[in-house]
Amino acid sequence: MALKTQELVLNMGPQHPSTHGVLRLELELEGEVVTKVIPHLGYLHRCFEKHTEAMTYPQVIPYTDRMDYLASMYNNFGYVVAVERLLGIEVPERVEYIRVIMGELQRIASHLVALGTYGLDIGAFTPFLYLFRDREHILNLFEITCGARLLYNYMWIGGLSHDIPSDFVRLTKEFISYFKPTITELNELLSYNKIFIERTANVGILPADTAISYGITGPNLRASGVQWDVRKDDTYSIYNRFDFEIPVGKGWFGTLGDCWDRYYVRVLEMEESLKILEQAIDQIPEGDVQSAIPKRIKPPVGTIYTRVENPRGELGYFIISDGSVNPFRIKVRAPSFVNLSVLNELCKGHLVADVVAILGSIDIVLGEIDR
Amino acid sequence: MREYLKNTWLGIWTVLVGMKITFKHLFIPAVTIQYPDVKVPLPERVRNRLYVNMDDCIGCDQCARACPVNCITIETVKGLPTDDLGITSNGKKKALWVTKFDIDFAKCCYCQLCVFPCPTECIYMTDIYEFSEFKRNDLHYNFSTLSTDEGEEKKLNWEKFQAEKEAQKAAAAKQKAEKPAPEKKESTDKSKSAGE
Amino acid sequence: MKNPAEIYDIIKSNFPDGIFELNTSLPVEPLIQVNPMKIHVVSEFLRDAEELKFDSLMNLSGVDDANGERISDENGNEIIKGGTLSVYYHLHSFRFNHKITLKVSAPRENPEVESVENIWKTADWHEREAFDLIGIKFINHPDLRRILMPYDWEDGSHPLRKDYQNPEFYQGMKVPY
Amino acid sequence: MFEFLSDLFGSQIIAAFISAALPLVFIVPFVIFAVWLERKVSAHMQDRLGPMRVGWHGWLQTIADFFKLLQKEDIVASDTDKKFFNVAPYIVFAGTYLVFAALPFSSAYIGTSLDIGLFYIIAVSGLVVIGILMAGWASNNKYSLYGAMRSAAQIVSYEIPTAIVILSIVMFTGTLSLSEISDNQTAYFWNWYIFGGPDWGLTKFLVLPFMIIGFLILYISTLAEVNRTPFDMPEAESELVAGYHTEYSGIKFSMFFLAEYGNMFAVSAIVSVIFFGGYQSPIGYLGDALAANWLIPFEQLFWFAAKGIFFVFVQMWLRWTLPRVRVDQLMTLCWKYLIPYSIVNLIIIGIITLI
Repeated sequence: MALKTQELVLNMGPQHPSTHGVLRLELELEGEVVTKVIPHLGYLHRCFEKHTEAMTYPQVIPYTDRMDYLASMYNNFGYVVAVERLLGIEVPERVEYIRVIMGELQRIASHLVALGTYGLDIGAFTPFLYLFRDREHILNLFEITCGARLLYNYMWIGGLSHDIPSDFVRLTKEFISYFKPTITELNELLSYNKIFIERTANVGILPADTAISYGITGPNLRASGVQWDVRKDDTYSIYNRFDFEIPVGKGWFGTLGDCWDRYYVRVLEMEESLKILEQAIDQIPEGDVQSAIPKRIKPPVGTIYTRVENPRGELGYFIISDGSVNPFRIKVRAPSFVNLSVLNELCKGHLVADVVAILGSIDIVLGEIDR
Repeated sequence: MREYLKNTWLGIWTVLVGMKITFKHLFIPAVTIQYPDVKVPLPERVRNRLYVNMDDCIGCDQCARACPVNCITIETVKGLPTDDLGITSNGKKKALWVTKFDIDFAKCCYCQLCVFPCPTECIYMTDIYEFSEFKRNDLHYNFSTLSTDEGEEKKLNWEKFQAEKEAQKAAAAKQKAEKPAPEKKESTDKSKSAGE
Repeated sequence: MKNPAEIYDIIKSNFPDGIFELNTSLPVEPLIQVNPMKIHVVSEFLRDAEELKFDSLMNLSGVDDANGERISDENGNEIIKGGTLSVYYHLHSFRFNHKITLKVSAPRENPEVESVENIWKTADWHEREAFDLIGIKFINHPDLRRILMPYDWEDGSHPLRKDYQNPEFYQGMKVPY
Repeated sequence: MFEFLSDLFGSQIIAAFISAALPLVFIVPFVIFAVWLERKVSAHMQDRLGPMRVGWHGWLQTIADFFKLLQKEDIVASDTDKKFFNVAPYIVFAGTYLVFAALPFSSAYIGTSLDIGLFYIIAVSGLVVIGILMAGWASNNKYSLYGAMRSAAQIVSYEIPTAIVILSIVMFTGTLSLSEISDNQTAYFWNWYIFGGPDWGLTKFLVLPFMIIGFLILYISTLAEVNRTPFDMPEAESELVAGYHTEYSGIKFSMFFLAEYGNMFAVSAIVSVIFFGGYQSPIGYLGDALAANWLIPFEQLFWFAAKGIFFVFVQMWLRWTLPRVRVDQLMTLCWKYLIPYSIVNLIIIGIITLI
């Protein structure tokens, strides 16, 4: 009698320690080898796009905070850049500098969570807490500036909600000098650990052409060797004034575009962000941060698609204005939403444990996927 | 074979390096605190529970319109000309009874959008963040200094006043049609007495 | 690097029969209007043409234009009859670093648009989202299911339409509870 | 011990019960201490404070948690295989407990002084697998099943390098009895087998590096046998939720916990007996110096516990430092690295023993 075999379907999530939120992955398995991954989304759908239809333009900003809650500052940034372009207003220099500083601090904070939780997915608990400790310093900086630690509503159309406090510059410099050695420590503790390399190198390889076809952006695309960064190549705000590199994956310990590359590109990106910060913090000009805020925000009829380099990739806002105070339609191109769609491609033929490693290396935030 | 030995060596060496780091951290003072006993001092701009200073509120409804989640409900009744509503701290005379000023903190998203448009700076964020409740309804705060009965009373007063005014107007119009000049003085006297 | 007018000329010379029109009157962004039944051919051309090479689809958004006639149905709810639903495609070329926006419009009553899923894989989930929220049917899409809303959400009910009515019940539960 | 008690009470049954219950007197306080230690070690390594409220620096926290677990609802899902589900935690614990019977806590106390102590321990510690498999299967949960299957593969594989290293020691010492091995390494730390054993001569220096290699292999493979990070495949939190004990709650869950920590001590004790002189003091006995012979067994108990706890601490230290290996790498490590190394080590030690 022949033994009957059957494919095993394993539901990972929505309640699972390492799906980074309420994501359900339906895994089809043969033994422990994955043959297919079907992601099921929508457990965190909060109707962002429907809500915006009833809001005025400034009222949308608190809602953008809640999409990618680990990079709220950058969501604000993208939205205000889009609306300012639609309105055709120039913002003061000081505002631009403060926005860049906040944006880069947010990028570091977001990458710290990404790297920390990635370590956690692989099973290393301690780096996670070290990185969260460092993230607290950034959140403190945000808190003294705008009073909130997670959902800032800081960048306004044409300006900022608050000017930076008097000791912000000093504290940021202190943070930069404090933070540099901790990157080295992270590398020694986690990045170059043999077990960690074994777990992540040669796993979940994403070739560049697949990445482009799937629209992967951000660190994930750069880890595949494509030197593309919206900050440099489709510049916005004042990013063209700063001197920084775009780190790309080189296949250090395995193949180009594997999980280790995706992880390490983020580490390098934090260093580049520090470079931008060091340049920007010395050059903040004086000025009023609210002088350019329009009294009544009523953009002309038109459409605009603007993208910014969110820590997770290319964050695009597509805004259609019908000339009223409420946006007609706002569609968000959330980087995590697009990046997640490649999961099935990456996971085929790997083990269940690798699914966790791959999912962690893509670095998704469910708030943004489901919006 | 070389690869094999290298792997073995790297496996042991990187583990030892990691162990060195964690061991070092055993003797570094902790960064966490014992929360309810020790509290972090909050910065000046901190955004927590809203507070409304009703002495200054003129009931202009701007905060409620700025709110993206509609958590502020304001109802106002016009004060009678004779009522003394007091003046705000920046010297404006108040004209409305704020019969209802409710903030639902279960809805509030602490975005601070309501704070900026306020002309008298009477709504602001405080540093109180420990206000959790067992029931959702308990998060519904009433800021109005008037009780519901008083509010009803003010409303009735206003309606009465309005009705009388209408009546007077009608009467005045009638009288005007009949004999215009001398009655005017009388009617203003009447409205005053009605107000009292 | 080519500007939208040049790109438009190239498309126009290659597809003389489609309904194309370049709209530059809108501020900020010029649009190229394309026939919804031709979009996949045009897209393939845009991706493969040597001088264009639009290898990346940045964004795909479904939009309810709400340009029809607003009437009341038997329950007194306002619904929209006629008009169009649109899909916007934002394309970008990594090689030449130029961008273009395409727009297709389909009639509201039968919103059918050719899928571009086999040209850019990004379109897969974006088209599912447009189907889910706006109700645009993408022909030849391999897996057109709802993506953000529950799979058992009422058929033909697409929340991002401007005349969307909240359901009273979901699975026997009153909404909002 | 059993003989002493049966003489004391005149009844073998009572003596058997008492001597069987004695390890429990050690295990329960040890687990309470070890859980607290684990929390504090992990907390301080991560710049945290850890439990601080119950007692001084939270030392009573484990007891508070134990009472909490006692009060918890004992959830048994409807589709579980009730009998096996209920009995599995106790089998796992029994497997651990049996090991304690052969551990020489001091020269005066050893549960049963077996001549084949090492053999017995290897045999008995395999019993844990049955319990884990039973738990995984009976839970009727895919994650539990995966955890259990991984665990079975892991423990069975890692018994091989363990056995080979122990074999090389047995060859070197010529005995299987744990108490005899301990006795051989009398006082002073240079007599420990990790430093080449008590006999002075060329052999001692020749064998020393291979003893260190043997120790590393034994330590790594026993670490895998007790399912601790980096080898905690069966309960790999980020993949399998909680592995074979996903479905357990309350007191049954605490049974697994008890078994895990008991096991940690057991393997640490074996390592210390084989390589680090077991209950022998590294610096001589106070009892000898004071001419108080009765003091010696207590000192020995202290040293035994101290060495065991030290190795338990190292296990914790590793756990809070390292990421987790993947299930196939776990097997690679065992079959491609540890076993070849241990066999070469065995051959070399064998040759050295001959000359």
